Amino acid sequence: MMNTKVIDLKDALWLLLLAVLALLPLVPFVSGSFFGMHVLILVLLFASMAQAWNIIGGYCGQVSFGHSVFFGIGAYGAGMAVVTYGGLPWGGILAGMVLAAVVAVIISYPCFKLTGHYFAIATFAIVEIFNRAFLVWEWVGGALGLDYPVIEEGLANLMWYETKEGYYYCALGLFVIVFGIVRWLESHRFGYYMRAVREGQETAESLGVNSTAVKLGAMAISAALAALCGSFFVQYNLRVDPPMVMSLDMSMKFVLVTILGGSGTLAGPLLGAAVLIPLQEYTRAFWGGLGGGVDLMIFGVLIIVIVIKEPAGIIGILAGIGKSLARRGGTAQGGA
Amino acid sequence: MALLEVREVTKKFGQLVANDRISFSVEEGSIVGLIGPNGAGKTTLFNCISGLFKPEGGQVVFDGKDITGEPPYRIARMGAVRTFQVVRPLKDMSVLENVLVGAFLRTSDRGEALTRAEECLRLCNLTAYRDRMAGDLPIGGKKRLEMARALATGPRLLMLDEVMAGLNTTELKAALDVILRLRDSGITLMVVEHVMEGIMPIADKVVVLDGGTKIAEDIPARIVRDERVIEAYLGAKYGRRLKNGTQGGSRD
Amino acid sequence: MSRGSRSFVRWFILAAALCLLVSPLTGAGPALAAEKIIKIGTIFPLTGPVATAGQRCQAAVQTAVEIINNKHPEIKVPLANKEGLLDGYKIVLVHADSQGKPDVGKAEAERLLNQEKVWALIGAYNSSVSKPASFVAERMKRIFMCGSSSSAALTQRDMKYFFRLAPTDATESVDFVEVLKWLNKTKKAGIKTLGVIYENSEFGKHAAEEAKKAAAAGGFKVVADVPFSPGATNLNSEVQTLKGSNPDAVFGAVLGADYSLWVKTMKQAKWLPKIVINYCSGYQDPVIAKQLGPDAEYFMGSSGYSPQFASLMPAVAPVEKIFKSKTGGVPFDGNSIQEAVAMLVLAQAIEKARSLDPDKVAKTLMENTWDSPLSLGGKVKFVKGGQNVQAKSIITQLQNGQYKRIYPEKMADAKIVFPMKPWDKR
Amino acid sequence: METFAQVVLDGLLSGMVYALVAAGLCLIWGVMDVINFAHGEYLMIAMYVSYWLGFLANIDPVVSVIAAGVFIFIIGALTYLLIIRYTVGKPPLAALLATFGLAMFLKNLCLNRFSPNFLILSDTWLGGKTFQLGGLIFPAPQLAAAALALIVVGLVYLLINSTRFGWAVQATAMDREAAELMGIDTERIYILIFGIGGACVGIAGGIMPSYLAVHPEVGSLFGLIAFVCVAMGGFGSIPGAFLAGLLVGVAEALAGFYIAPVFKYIAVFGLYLAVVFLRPKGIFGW
Repeated sequence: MMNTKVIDLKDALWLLLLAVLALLPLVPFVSGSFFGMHVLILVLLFASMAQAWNIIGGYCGQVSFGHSVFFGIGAYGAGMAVVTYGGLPWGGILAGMVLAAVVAVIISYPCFKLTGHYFAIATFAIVEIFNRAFLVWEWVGGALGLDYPVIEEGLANLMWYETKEGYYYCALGLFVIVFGIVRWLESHRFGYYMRAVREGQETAESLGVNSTAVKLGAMAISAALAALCGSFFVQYNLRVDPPMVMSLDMSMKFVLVTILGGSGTLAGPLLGAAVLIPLQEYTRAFWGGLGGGVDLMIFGVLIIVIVIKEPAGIIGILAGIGKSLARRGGTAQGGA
Repeated sequence: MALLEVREVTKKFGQLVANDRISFSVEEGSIVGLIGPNGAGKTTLFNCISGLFKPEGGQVVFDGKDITGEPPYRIARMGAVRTFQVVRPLKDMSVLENVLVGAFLRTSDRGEALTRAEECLRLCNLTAYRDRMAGDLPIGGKKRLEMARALATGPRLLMLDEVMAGLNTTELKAALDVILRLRDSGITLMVVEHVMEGIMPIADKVVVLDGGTKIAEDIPARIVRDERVIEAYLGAKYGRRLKNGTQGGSRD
Repeated sequence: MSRGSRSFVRWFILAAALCLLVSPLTGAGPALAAEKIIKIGTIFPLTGPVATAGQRCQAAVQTAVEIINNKHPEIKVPLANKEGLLDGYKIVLVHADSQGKPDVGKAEAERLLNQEKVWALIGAYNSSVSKPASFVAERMKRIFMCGSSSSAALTQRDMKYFFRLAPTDATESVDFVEVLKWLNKTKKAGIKTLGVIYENSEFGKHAAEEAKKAAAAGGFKVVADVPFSPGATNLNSEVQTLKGSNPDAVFGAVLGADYSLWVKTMKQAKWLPKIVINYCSGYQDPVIAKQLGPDAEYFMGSSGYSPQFASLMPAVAPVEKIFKSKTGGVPFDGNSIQEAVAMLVLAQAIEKARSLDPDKVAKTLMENTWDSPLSLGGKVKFVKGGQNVQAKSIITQLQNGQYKRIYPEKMADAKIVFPMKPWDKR
Repeated sequence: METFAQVVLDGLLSGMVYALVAAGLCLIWGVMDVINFAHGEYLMIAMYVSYWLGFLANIDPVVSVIAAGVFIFIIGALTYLLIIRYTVGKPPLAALLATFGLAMFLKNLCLNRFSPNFLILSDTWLGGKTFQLGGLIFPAPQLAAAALALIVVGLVYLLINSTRFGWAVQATAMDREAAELMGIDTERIYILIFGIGGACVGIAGGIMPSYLAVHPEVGSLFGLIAFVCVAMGGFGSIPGAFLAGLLVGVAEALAGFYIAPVFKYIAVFGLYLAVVFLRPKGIFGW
């Protein structure tokens, strides 16, 4: 009865948010603040990364700590297209996405036989293997990494030196693509199948769901989108080496942002990124220079607090506040 | 022609033989009861048919095709769908969404699936719970959800695993009604029950398992008199006493 | 109570999130330009695996700034004897932590330049961080002073605003090979084969490549090429591999904790080559050398500075005193002192250019030869690309816990112990 | 041939150390189904304890292991009381993520308090000493660590398998509610298990300053390898973790010597994948 209407309202809110985000750089005190733009770009990038992870980790329930591998493959795709072959990044981005999806399917197939912590640790191991293999693989630049040459800036080369607006709109485009895909998946058969597999694999199978195919499909989409984010990351930083992109640290960020925001929900990754990334950047800006690791200590404690106090993530906090407001409103009315 | 044929199916767990060369058939459009005391191997057999277990020997033939060892989802897609004795709701999804998962088997269109799901909810008296989280349903609701979900896949053979256990008389009657209605709409049913009362009035045929072997296969009326069945259910001593009792006539 | 505390946490987190979200929008506002200050940004790895080196580099820059801003008649370094620059300008440092990560270093460079409005940057220790960070500065036409990053590639980029003080691994490698030739000639050392052990990172890899190039040019055969993963739990197979091919000489690019593990593992394996020469690395760290004690003896390495150079560089001692007060007594090493030099030379250039126009200062930096009592050669001279061609290092050997100068001969204060004393004869 | 034997010996010895580090993790995992991401940081803190005792009070690491064990026992128990307790009943990842935050906190706390300097104890009893047997060289610190590994792993195994406390632990591990019905104070069991798990790694960390430099990052890789050992050995199986530790050590040594040193850890992690792909629950898993 209400179903379609509710979705419309939700989507309208999303569109409104996007419109605000799209207009943000036009406001002078935002575009004037270079660092502010940087933080906004990172928020959009990490929201997209988390959302990509959310497909397999949140909706499909397979908690992978291996996404930095796909992220890295995407980064190397773009990086090698520009640095090694001296071309435009676009072909590399596409190749990176396809390759990431293929690699994801190949390594996930045996991994999906593992459950719980065995799966998690297997994905740790895969990250370490890729990290170390890329460090010695001369073709991809090995430990030296790839440094971008100075070339013409602009959309064709997907890089800008002096301004952040170009990157910002690209990040926004990335965000729209990734969130759009997840939004579409969520309301279609595949989305329901993913959640069914998460909630009960045998049950889903009994209803005709090929759970292996669903998981592999979700992993492939997730990996391809992670690779897309990776290629943006390398275009943004103009350098790539294995510790930058293929590390457990990077993998943990995929998971943390999603889980702290609220996994398995469309808004969770954005919320997570909108809180964690500014926190990370600003604590570093305020305290990082002292050299005491104070920023990272605060960050660590914050993770602990959120995880044990609010397992549903920030979206849970918002829902709680909404509820308590409603309750308060209710009692107020009752009193009157 | 039989819709489902079970031929000499054998399933072992280590030394334990859970199903020993069991054979029977389920005719199209009929209701077949599969009964037996606890540990008789009913659910194991169910799992063998629905693909959850791979039997060590024998064959399962559905609609003329050998489906032994096929994965569960493929068997479900062919039209043989089962429910679980221990209910398995997809907890963090709403009741409607649970049923939608089933409904998506025959269509990828959301609107069509929605219509079908609503229909199944209505059939199983779940419309009121539609937007509740499946994990929050009372146990009776969860049992009905199992059925609604299976039904939404548009099965030809619906295999129900103890859906009537624990229901009170009114609920039982409603459940039986639903089953009969399903049969009338052309669905073949295979119903596993631990208690006989539920299934006897509506079954066309009853298969009785005990200790992993089939001990009887007949129409309900004859099954209730079958000595081996009575023995299996009440134990050898009671079975003998019961037999003596009937022979002795007016002893008490 | 639990509900109360829970909802408090909720509100707290939400409020914090809102503050942080809003703060980039409002921005820091225009910097107050009332006082006569020159803001200089530093970027070093203050946390993470190479934090030790990063924190010492940061302290070195602070030391230099203290000398520049205040009157220190006891210090014989340009600008020490007056307060500030350009008639009253003082330098204010803004520090940033790169965590040793290129992406973080780049973002911090942008933040310092755009948000903190620093006038120039100093950093970034890791070559892999210096690259993108200096690139940001170059595009914004800001000067980037690089003290200690050693990758030769940095100064092959033709940048206009980039200046590097330290010798590159390329020149160091050539020096090392010279030492081997010198030994062959003067001591009939008979060194023919070479092993290279290096951490598999940008730093180690570069050093090893230059080493192999130099070895080939010098007619030495590289028989063992041993990269390893930094932060290893043990170095057994690395040492076994070296032992297995038994080279006459070993060049090492091994940092920090790995260096002490490497030395100890060689001792356990009862193996030593005739000679070991290290790139600026764990060998140079006076703390590690002290803690390793006798085990560290007879290893060699190149160094732009060590406390035993005092007789060559008398100006260092009073500066080092300030530095030690910031590091809890740790003296300068070859890396950190270069960062102090970077700061001092930059200040001298500002003074000489009489201007805060980065173009003018960069031009001045490039055109002049600078007095630098803290540098081994006493001079600093940049050439196209920003390399300091006066960068010198001395090959030292640890003898009795002292870094003794061995090569070049005219700067030597001790004779080389060659070959290294085997473990069982110590 | 002699080289081969030496390489295998080195591998076995470092494998014993891995086993010792992994034993504590294994115990915690087996009983509580929690992966403690801060395990490597426990190791690091234990090394600091041992280092400072050696530096300030001139106590040798061989003695300090006891203090380090006790200290990390307390830290472990505190971790349970302050963090893990609140993750029970939450998604399985909660504990892992919370301990990730803890690891980050501890690492940077040590950086803040003790500076990032590499700290090395000179003149320890064992440091640099070796025994020679046949052509083989046995380094004393690793030998001591291996002996400790055997003792500690043996004791823990006995504790779990043949004491009343162990029986209660096993009951708790199998079914917490049932154990409580039997009158077992499972909360206490959890605290003690976290403490004992911590003590194991504390002892490992206590001996290590004999041959390893101490710094805030030292634990990370050990922690990761401990995860691999535990998962390779199989859910909560202490003999499994021990065997896996040895396998990891030997694989690392062989790959490092016969392929290339940079392939050491690739071989370790590859071995783990190979094992779990063949036996998804690990060597001794069920």
